[in-house]
Amino acid sequence: MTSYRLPKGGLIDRQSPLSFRFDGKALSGFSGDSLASALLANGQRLVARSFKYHRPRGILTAGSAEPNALMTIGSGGRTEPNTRATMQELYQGLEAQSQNRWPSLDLDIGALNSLLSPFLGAGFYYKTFMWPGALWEKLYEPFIRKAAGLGKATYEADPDGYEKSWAHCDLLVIGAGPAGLGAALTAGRSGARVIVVDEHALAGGSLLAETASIGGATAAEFARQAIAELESLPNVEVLTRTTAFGWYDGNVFGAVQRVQKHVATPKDNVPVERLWRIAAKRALLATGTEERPLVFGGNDIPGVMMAGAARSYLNRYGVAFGKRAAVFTTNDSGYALARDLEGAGVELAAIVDSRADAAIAWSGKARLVKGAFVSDAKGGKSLSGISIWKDGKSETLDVDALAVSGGFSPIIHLACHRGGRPVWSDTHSAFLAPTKLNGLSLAGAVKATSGIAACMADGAAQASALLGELGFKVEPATFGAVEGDIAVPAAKAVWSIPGIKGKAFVDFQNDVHRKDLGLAVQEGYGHVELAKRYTTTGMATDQGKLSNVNAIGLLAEARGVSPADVGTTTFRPFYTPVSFGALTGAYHRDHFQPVRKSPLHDWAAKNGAKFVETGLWYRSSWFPRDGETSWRESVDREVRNVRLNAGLCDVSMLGKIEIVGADAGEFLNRIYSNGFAKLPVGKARYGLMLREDGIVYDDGTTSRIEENRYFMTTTTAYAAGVMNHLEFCSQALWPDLDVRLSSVTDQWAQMAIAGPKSRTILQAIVDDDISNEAFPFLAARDVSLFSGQLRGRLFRISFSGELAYELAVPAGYGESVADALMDAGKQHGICAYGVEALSVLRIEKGHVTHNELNGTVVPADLGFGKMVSAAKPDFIGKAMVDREGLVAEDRPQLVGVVPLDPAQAFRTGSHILAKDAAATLENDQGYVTSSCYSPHIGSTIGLALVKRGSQRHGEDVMIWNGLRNEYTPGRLCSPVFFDPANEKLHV
Amino acid sequence: MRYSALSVFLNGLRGNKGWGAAWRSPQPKPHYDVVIVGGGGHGLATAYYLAKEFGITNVAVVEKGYIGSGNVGRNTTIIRSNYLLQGNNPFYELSMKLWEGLEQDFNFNAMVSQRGVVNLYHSDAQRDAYTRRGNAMRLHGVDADLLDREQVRAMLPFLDFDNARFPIQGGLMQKRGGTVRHDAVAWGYARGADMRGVDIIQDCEVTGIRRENGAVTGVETTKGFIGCGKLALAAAGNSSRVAAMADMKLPLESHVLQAFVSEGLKPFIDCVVTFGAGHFYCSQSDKGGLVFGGDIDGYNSYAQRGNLATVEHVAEAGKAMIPGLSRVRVLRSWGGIMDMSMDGSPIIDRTHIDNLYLNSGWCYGGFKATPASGFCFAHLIARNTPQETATAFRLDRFARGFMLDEKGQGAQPNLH
Amino acid sequence: MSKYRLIHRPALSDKQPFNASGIGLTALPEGHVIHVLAEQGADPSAMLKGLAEQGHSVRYAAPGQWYIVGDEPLADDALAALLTRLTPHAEGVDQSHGRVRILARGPMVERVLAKGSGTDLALSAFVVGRSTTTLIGHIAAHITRVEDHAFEIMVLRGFAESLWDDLAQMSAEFAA
Amino acid sequence: MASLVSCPHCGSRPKEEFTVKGAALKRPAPDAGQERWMDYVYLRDNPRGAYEEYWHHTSGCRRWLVVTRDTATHEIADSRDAALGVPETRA
Repeated sequence: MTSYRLPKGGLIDRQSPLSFRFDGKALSGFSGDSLASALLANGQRLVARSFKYHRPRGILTAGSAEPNALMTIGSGGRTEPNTRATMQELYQGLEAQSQNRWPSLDLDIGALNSLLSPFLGAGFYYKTFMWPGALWEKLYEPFIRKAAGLGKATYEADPDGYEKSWAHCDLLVIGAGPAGLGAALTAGRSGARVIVVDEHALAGGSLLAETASIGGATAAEFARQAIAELESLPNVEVLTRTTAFGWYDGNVFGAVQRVQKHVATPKDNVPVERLWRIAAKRALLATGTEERPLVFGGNDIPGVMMAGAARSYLNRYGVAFGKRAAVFTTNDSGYALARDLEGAGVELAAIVDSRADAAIAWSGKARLVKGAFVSDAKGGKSLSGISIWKDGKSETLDVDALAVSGGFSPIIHLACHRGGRPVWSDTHSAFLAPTKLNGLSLAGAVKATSGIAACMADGAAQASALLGELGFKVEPATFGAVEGDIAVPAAKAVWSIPGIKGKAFVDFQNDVHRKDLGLAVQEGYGHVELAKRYTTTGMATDQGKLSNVNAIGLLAEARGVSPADVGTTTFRPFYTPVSFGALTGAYHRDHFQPVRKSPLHDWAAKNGAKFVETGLWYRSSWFPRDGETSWRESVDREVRNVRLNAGLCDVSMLGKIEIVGADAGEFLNRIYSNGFAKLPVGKARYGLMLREDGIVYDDGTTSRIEENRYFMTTTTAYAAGVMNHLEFCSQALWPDLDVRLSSVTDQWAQMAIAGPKSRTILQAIVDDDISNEAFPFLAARDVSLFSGQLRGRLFRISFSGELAYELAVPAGYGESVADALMDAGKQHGICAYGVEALSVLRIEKGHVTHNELNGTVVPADLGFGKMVSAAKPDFIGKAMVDREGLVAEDRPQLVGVVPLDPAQAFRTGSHILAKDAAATLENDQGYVTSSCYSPHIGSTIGLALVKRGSQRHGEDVMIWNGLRNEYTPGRLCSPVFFDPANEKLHV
Repeated sequence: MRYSALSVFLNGLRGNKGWGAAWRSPQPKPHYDVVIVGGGGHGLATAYYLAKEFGITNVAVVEKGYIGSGNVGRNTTIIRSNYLLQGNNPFYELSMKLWEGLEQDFNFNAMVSQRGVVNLYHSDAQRDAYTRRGNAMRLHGVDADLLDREQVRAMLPFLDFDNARFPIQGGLMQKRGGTVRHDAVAWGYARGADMRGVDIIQDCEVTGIRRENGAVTGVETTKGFIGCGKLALAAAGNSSRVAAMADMKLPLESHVLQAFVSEGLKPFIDCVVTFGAGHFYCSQSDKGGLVFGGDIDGYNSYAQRGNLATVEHVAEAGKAMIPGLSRVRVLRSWGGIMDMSMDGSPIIDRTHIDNLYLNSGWCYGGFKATPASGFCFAHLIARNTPQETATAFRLDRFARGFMLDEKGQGAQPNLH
Repeated sequence: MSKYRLIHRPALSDKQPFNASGIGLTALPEGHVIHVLAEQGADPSAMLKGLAEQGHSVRYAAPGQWYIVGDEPLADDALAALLTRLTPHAEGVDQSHGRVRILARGPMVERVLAKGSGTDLALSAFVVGRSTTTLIGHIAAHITRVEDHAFEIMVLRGFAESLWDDLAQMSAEFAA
Repeated sequence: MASLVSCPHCGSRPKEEFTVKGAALKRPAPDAGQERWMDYVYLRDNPRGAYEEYWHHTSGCRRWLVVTRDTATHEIADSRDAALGVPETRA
């Protein structure tokens, strides 16, 4: 393999050779190379296979629009499919693999598809593979899926870190080419907060591929100095390797910085990628242009390259894209390449200019053919020659490299992300950005300005104007004279090229060719959006950066209209694809969501708790003891022990809200459906909160601690929602009420102490008298603990149906207090119990939770009809709770359910059927909302919502779990299985 | 021309010059028996079934853009019938059955792929809710399987079973669920309707609804007045705006739902999986892109685009579910405008205005409902009585208190 | 149970201070945090100013709301006295155990916090003494700029460890 | 602008600090009648254009706001504390 590296030139460090592998082959390049430039330097022209026909493909561009040269980089958890070789910086030891070929890139069986191409035209699959229907999933689809796709992703977890960051600035400059640098220097010198992003490793944009000079320095040197100045300014941040991928509402830009994608071994305390959200007061789009390919036969053969890319490889990387080249251009830019190629000593056979009247002077050696077209390129895996068509005659020319320029499409992507539509310009043969962009301006080539000096000046002027809007006074920066630049005046686009024989590709990656677009129009899919969807043009990983405008031009010709009438498909984020890793940042694996820890977490842990995720909390689920072999065994023991002796359960996760203010009582009266106006100080009351539609929202107890101070508890699940709701009611609905709210969930460690011996145990640490007389059921007061060492809040409330209390103590002392209670309770047989036992105890007592309060029940469904106050003039939910459907006869109502055979268990989620009814939807009577094994009853018991349930106690039913084929004959009963007379509560 | 392997072969031999237009581009006639507003999946399906099943062919579908430019062309292509409530479940199962025979029925390969849908659960409460739902499905003869952790692991070993913040406990699977090539659904219905005489009129925006003596007599459009016997609105996303032309206010809000596709990959994930501990669901298109989505952005919107916070939220959930996604790149995001109804269920009903029929409120479940929605709406238009599986989708259910609230979120449409 | 020795267990007792050239993280002593809630329309500014002059740190929380914070725990009587001083303009709610404070200090502190918060924390936009509540990653926290390069971060106790871990992660690159 | 919401108390903040509730409507009097309540709870103007809606600065000052936002462009024209009230809804 011959080297294409030129003996000198380029911005590479020839003192730093790097070795790398492509498909296992050892190759070498230099520091400063992209993977693409290194491959080209090594003469590796065939780098990929296309999607559908598996055609040999080479490197087409030198940037992020690359449709062909996609490779898989890395291995293991760092495997990265579909990486653009043009954007990947070379590093020592880089491993790249080609994709979508079998058995090898060179010999790819899939290329046989090319032979079938007459039958594989656009949308062919919509017309066949339909018979027999069952074969789609079994035969056709697996085959198609296997053949489709590009690289292979890994299932392994990524070992590297990611993070996100916000940034704020007065001016964001996107793109550090001539216009961007002009703007950044102007803005930087003003003292404004400036951020400059550029997607390449080296800022400078097109200047890096230039041979022109600016103020006597090479363009690249000018860029280097400009960046050095910007980096020295404290008010400027330059982010290279950073792609602004989206423009969002509020002038927020999404950008991704490839922090360590260019190193062999990333440092583990630094992310490999960082996602930026940049809130910019003003932004300037200086993204330049994308050069358009030309649609001629064989335009995809390796060796055909965009002219600007060829120039970039030549001048920036010191690599010749061929040994004997030709240039095919529709505009003056091809001449800059031609001049540079000859200057670098690369043989240039011809310049083919589509314009018969091209005015540019050419003084080089190469032959200039005006008014001509390259109609076909020839060769298989590498270009061998071209056909030049002129005035109906064809000649062939042997070349191994062809540079093409079909004009320029401004990179207006971001400017269109917020709904603006591009505007076709006949003058520029291009779509320009929408106007009236709020907060975003454009500068330089992206708005069809041509020439280095003009772009720099435009950038400077735009920056000055934008900062002027923000009150900064700054003159546009000025720059030294530019010499040797070839400005490119607008030229007429060429869509259809005459004389084509081979396949002429529009979308390279998706193998959409000229005729596919014609077929789309013929079949009625001529609308640009339909053509895209039908042919897949523009849907590849480059999102049509190279193909879309050509597709539109060809559609326009086929339909006989202007590209303006065809319009574009919608530009949407992302400008270039963004990894899940970057979008995820550090919030992955067990850091996906934060952990919320109870103040009694460590207490539970040292008592052997098994934990369960409950929202963001970890709750203690049960506390296994030595010798217990199943969770059920532990839970049964805990339940029995609570009913026999006492138990302590962490209930700190309940939402707790302190409500103060002169109108707090009135407020509560409007929040709850039941009355709260007469709640005395020192008492707790169970309350039911409805939504405005009359459905039960949440429940809990609220205690009156002082005259105008209440302490509300909510369920764990709805704690945050209830707080938001209360704030809504107090701020938006009734701002006239004096109500002030403070969430005290985290202030208190709260423990339930339940069981017949709970009072005795508590009295050991509580200084106040808590006898039944002094502290009756529903008493709620601040108490003194440990001989005055601590204040706590004690509530005599019971979820279990036993004599029970909830004690709240300042969180930092929670563990110590729980230890003291366990210690004091030891002689009385206290045990720690978890939410599983808590759940059994409450089901036995028929208490509801969000299993029952599932967002579809009204109070009456739960037997709480009396808790809907008729007397109160207003409360949330009052107006809607009486609607026909909410008071209907056959509404599901809360019942208990037991198996007829105590040895038979059933599960939550089972449905209730009438005794001998078939399992059909029509016969569905309801469903089990909660179930458990009840040590008290000696069988599984359940709560259920059953049609007319309250009238059906005693009815035999079938408890049906079709998912497990379980049929459990059962009986409906009262939902209260334990102490229906509530005697235990009052002892 | 009938599509078949043979026709593909024969046309291929002739350079594909013989294919005709899939549908005509007619100018509107002055009057139709039925005018359907909205050339999306539901509108086109309605036209197709009106013509095919109910013999009503003097029908126009008017579409303000190109056909399929609404949500049928911007969703995550999932079909399933795993619904809980009696008012919903038979309807979605009807839809599933129609999907199962659709391609042969309308002679267009929409790539209906019953590759299975798995909803993961991560807690006992979720398992219990899926048990209830799976049983409700089974009661109606819908396939449902409750998988435990090991069964899910055997199927989808690449999910995070080792380091997850919310460990996967199992999943509810509907094997008959899957995906469909979404655009092809619009095209197949359009072609099928057109073949039966329906006029599909693109680039024709409705600007007003004309009424005489209270009854609808036609629509003003950018292509002039079009008279009709019955006017059928199937403009989900914009239902409120169209209904406002008849002075109706609906129990709907329009919200944006984003969806995403990754770069093309070799087969990575075979079924549809939904995460139970965050907003993420994912499948892989036949072309190789991972198609995924999450929750709506949460605010009323008519802009077909969303914001980055939601994108990140979805990606976080995605990587939490499948750690291997980390280095997979997301190619494109887009947004669809959803008719979010006040209880999360749709409306297929007559209105209090004579000759005006309403199909709306699909939230983000409209794609899977396309065939049944079209069928039931056609039934309603043709017979003036609701099809038996769609009797609960009444407009007055809110006033009367018969909400169809699968999630129990109440009148808070951004939570459905 | 007079002899029982109550032990106070700080939420971040397991976390070692994070010290690096660019940023340091320190768990502040769990002293006192009083949530002050003013009556609507009342202007307690004079009272708050008085408290500040007596050495209390007063942090703005929200319209009509402040936090009074300090490193020393308040005994019951001192707390009662303080709460009384707030009246009649305002009520106080003791959050001394419900909120945990972390001090983040160092030249990179803005950069670290920007990894979590969308609030513009540039010194010019967020001056010393200013407070706000903002999301840091997925966790809401109340932040106060206490010096040019130092922020006090106050968070719900239950999230304190998680937030600490997040902050340590965000700081990691400045540790080298 | 729904990537940043400007809070009258805290300034410009990312959307994720907020919870959006939807249309800012005046709550009817308790005896306003079923139709009025139906309108309040279920029916929405749902306009394309300017819209008044409730946002809660949940991870900030925890105030409820009335935000005037355009549903087509997402531009926010105004935001104010909800305690200042909302206009009477159209019947």
